[in-house]
Amino acid sequence: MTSLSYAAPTSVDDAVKLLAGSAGLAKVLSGGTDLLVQMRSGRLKPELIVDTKKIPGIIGIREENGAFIIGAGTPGAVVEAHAGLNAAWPGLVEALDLIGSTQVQGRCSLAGNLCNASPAADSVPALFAAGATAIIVGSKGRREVPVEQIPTGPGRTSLAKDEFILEFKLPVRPARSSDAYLRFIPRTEMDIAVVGCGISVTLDANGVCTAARVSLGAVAPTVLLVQEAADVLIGHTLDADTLAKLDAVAQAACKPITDKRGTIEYRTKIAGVLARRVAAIAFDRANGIKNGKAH
Amino acid sequence: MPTVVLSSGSAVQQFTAGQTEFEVEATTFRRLILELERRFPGLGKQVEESMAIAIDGEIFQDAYSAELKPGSEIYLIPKIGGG
Amino acid sequence: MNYIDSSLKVVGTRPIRPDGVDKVTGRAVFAADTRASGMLWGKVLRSPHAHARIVSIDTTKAAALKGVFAVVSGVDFPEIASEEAFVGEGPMNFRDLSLNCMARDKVLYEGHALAAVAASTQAIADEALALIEVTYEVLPHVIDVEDAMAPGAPVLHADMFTSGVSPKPEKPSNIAKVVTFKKGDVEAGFKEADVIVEGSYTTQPVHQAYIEPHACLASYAPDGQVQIHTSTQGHFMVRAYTAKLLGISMSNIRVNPAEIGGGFGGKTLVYLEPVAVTLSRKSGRSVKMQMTREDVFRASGPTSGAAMTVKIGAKKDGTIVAAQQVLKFQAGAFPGSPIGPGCMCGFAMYDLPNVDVVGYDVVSNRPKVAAYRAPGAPITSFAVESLMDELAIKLGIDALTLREMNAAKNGTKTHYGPVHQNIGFTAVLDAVKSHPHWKSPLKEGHGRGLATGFWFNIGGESSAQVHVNEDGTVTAATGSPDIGGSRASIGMMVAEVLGVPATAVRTIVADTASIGFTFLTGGSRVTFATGMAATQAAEKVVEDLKRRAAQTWDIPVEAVEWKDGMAYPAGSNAGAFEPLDLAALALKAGRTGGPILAEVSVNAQGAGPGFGAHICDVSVDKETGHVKIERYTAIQDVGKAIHPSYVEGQIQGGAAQGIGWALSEEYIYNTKGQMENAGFLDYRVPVASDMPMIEAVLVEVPNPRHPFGARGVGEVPIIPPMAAIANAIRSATGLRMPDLPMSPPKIRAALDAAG
Amino acid sequence: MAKTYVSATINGESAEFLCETQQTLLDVLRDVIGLTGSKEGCGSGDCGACSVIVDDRLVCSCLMLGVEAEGKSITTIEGIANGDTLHPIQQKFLEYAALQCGFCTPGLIVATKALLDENPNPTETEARYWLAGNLCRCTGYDKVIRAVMDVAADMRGETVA
Repeated sequence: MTSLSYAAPTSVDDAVKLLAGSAGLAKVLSGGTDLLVQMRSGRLKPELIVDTKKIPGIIGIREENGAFIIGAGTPGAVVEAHAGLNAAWPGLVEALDLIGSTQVQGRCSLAGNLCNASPAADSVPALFAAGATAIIVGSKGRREVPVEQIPTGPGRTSLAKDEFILEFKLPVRPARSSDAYLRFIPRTEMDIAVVGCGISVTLDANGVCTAARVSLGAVAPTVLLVQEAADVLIGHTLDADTLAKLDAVAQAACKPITDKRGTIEYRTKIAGVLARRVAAIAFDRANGIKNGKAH
Repeated sequence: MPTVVLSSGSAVQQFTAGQTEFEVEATTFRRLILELERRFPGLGKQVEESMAIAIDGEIFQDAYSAELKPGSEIYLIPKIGGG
Repeated sequence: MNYIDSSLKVVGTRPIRPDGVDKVTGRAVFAADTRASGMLWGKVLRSPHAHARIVSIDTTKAAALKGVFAVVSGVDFPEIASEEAFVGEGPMNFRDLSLNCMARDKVLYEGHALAAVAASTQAIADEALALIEVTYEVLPHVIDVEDAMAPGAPVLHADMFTSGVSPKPEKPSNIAKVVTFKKGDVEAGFKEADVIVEGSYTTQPVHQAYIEPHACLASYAPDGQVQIHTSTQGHFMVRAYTAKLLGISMSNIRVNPAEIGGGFGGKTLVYLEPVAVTLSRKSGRSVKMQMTREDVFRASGPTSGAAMTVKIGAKKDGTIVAAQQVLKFQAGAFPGSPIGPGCMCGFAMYDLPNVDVVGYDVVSNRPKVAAYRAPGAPITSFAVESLMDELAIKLGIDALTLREMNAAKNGTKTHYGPVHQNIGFTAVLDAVKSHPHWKSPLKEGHGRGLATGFWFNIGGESSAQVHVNEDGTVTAATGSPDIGGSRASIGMMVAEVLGVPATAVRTIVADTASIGFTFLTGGSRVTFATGMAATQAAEKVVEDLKRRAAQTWDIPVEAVEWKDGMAYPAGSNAGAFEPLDLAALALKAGRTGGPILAEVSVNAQGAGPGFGAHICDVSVDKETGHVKIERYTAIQDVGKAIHPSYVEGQIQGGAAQGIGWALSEEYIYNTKGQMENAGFLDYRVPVASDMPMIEAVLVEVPNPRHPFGARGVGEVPIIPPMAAIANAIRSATGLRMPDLPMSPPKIRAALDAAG
Repeated sequence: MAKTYVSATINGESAEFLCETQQTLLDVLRDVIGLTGSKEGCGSGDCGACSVIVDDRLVCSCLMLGVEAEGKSITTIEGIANGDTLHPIQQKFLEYAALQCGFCTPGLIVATKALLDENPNPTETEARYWLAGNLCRCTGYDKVIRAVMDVAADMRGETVA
């Protein structure tokens, strides 16, 4: 029987060496909320688990030159309790908050959610919309890449075998900017998104959108960044015409499948619905109108 | 004599050649079963093992001693369990 | 004795249940919490195919693995003759049950057990399973009930010929039986009707989804004595089935009921126990087995899904003159869907002159169904109560009024024969009418639905003992596993009879060797039937205590009266004696005849039927199709609530399960006949944030056949929710949703289709 | 198979154990240490019956490896009561009949403890969302939520009608 080893390195170098040196499948463990389920079901049979949580900096949130940096393994519950992030990136925070239960929140991380590479991951559309970058470490050193370059297909990422994400960097927020995330699920909690949508916008003093990023989850093999949808928003307030166009381009961007969680037709329609609703929340927030959580 | 009505057409009508209502000489549930078996071989056993009876409106499961009156109306119905 | 009109001190109050502290502290021992010396772990190899012939099973490699102590497959189980009996919930064919526990020639559904191993660790057991080499010949499969009935469908059982039709069919089919119920002349009835409504409906199989997976610990000793600790609704049922399936005498099997983590009907048959005993016999060690959640979904029984048509004819004034129903129930891989009760319950709420119901019991390549709360009734009632709503709309009569006009009353003869007696349906409908929820105006955008339900409730065989301990405290023992607080209700009835506080009585569940036979916990029978036995046992104890007091005082027993837990001289003529309480009498038990105890076994008849009506308000997100339950009221005739909190709890829990059935629960199969959502992630039971508070309204129309007037309460509340919600959705959107679950994609599609 | 030595604090007492990498914290609690109050309902983090508190965070013990417990402080259902005095949450669950079969109850009580530690004054909606990861099939959640709201008020020193 293959035996499974465990290591909890305390430095990036040690972790990279362990990953590089493993003969069989090596998996990075941060929160483990996906990894342990996949191991139990037999879908994954790693030989080595590298628990990265003891690496300095991988858990925690800091500000650097006005930009937030979130440690890759920071549990959802820690992110949600951070006042600064809640003010600047409410959409990202609520997206992370929607992953699983309170119990899962105690463990799940942005890096795990991104590297599990599910197209339905809740925090990923919000990360894409935010324009976040990931600081990746590996035996070839350190690189910073836009998050949308990381997932390449269901369960697949662009990370090399000996690479892992150390932290995420969020861009500096201009005035009158905000974001929002909504996902549709059949129940009110505990489901995987049928469709998810994250939108980040910056407005001018008249409420006209000057910058936007729109992302859709669970409507294609990977989370999508929908430039056409951003283009519909930029240069406009959120009037009825803009909303209608947003709905249409969001639907047009969908390339979903029919599976146990939703059909092609349904997912496509809901993508349009969510895009409108999320845009409304993001615009309100950017205009300084308070919104509650998107439960 | 008590009258027996086969309300459930399922496994029981095969024993009575399609007859659904007939009179039986019996004064208790137990005697009814014995009489049914005598007249329609197999039916008594079927009733015994998987059916309940309603005597004048009330359901009895398993009670041999349940009394039948001369004008009693007896329905044979599926035995009832629950969840 | 009958206490219905007595003033009661304990019954009707809300004491803390006797097993409560164990359950809030983690002390309670469930089946998976048990261990035994030298224990092995047993695991089951399950079919990945929906339908296949087993060409060969080679267990050589698995058996050779270090740490493996036994490997078994179909050849290790005795061949069982086809024989039907009523041991669990409904007729069961022992051969089918044996084949369900361990496949022989064919596997009939994905998850069907075909081999098992016992090993020193779970990891080794898993590894051994992977080493078992099975060659399958995959056969065409069929999942859907109507597909399974169609000519040319893959036939599961070559020896199954439809019963209930004549002449006997020449070819085998998947239709196990046809059931018919007729009253009056339905054709003539429809001719009289001014208005006729018709509808077709489908429901999906839903799982009981108890949170505790099946688990057991079995030990087969060299002298042939077997001990089983298991999670079950009936330990006597486990003993009977295990004995029958393995050819062991009952006296050699002792089954200890562990605490049971939910059942709802799903733990009324055996899956693991015969396998664990066989592994133990072969290995010579104790064997513990527990299902994974995926196993529970794939291999244990949900209730039936169904396809149904209903037709109702009425006069313009709302009087129903004819009703007709065709029900096709999925039984899973072996016959035994709840088609009988399905046929009987749909129209049982109404007084109808002409009724015609036909039911089909149909096998397909799904797990064998098991009982689930009021088996059959929720399915059939979803169809009938949805169509009743349509009839009300068509007639322009209020939904409650239509039901009141046609409601079954005392003396109403049902279409399946029995006459309703001492029923409380009218009282339930009166309670609807006067309830603030029903009277409140509908909020903007909300819809309101009403639906009703009927369940027989059952009695049956129960045994109970009441012991007065040496210090005067009381132990009550019964053979009924406690699934939701029955130890509390039993203890309260005993305490009431003895005249002591509820806390003075400890109730326990005795094992199969320690108490007389007791039929399983199901059909809402425990508080009724076991309660009756316990009450009678307590009464015997009281008589005995009076005799002992009389002996102590040297007066005739007629001169002793029992009041508030003490013996008093009855009146001044009897003499002036200080009253004797239980402690005083127990202290002298040795001098008055020895230990104080009574055991009573009954076969309780006269379980009063239960009726309920649910009112539900919903809002519908018209863009996503998401339904939110805004307000929910469940009204039910409970006879007499012994412990009202647990009665309310039954009603609230039943309603919540119905809400899941209505909106989100279903089995999703891929084209290979494999279940795609075998876990709590995608088999969507309601979570706390899905639910509103559920107001449970207890209507008490006493059941004269129970000493305290109790009726069963656990089954009825799962019956009305599906139609209540469908009717509320109809009210909110104008859409009739005939197919369960009424999930967001279906509602959005219906909204789009309606424009 | 090589086992890892782990030292942790469980219910306030130091605990040392050996475990295999693939053993979850739940496996360790139940099968190695013998604390069987935490239950396995699904093994995939969907039912919450195995809820424990690890360094002040509520987690599913089935979604954490036993080896990760090194140096952690863990509270299970067995550590909620203070000796023979029930915690107010436990007492309130009993008074409200907020349990039927009792299998999900340990997880619900641990989760409620974590909720009230973090938010002593939750709204009903907050309580329902916090507890959404704790499936209960028996009660329909009604009495559970009522018990939670009432014990929260009690613990804040308020009296509720």
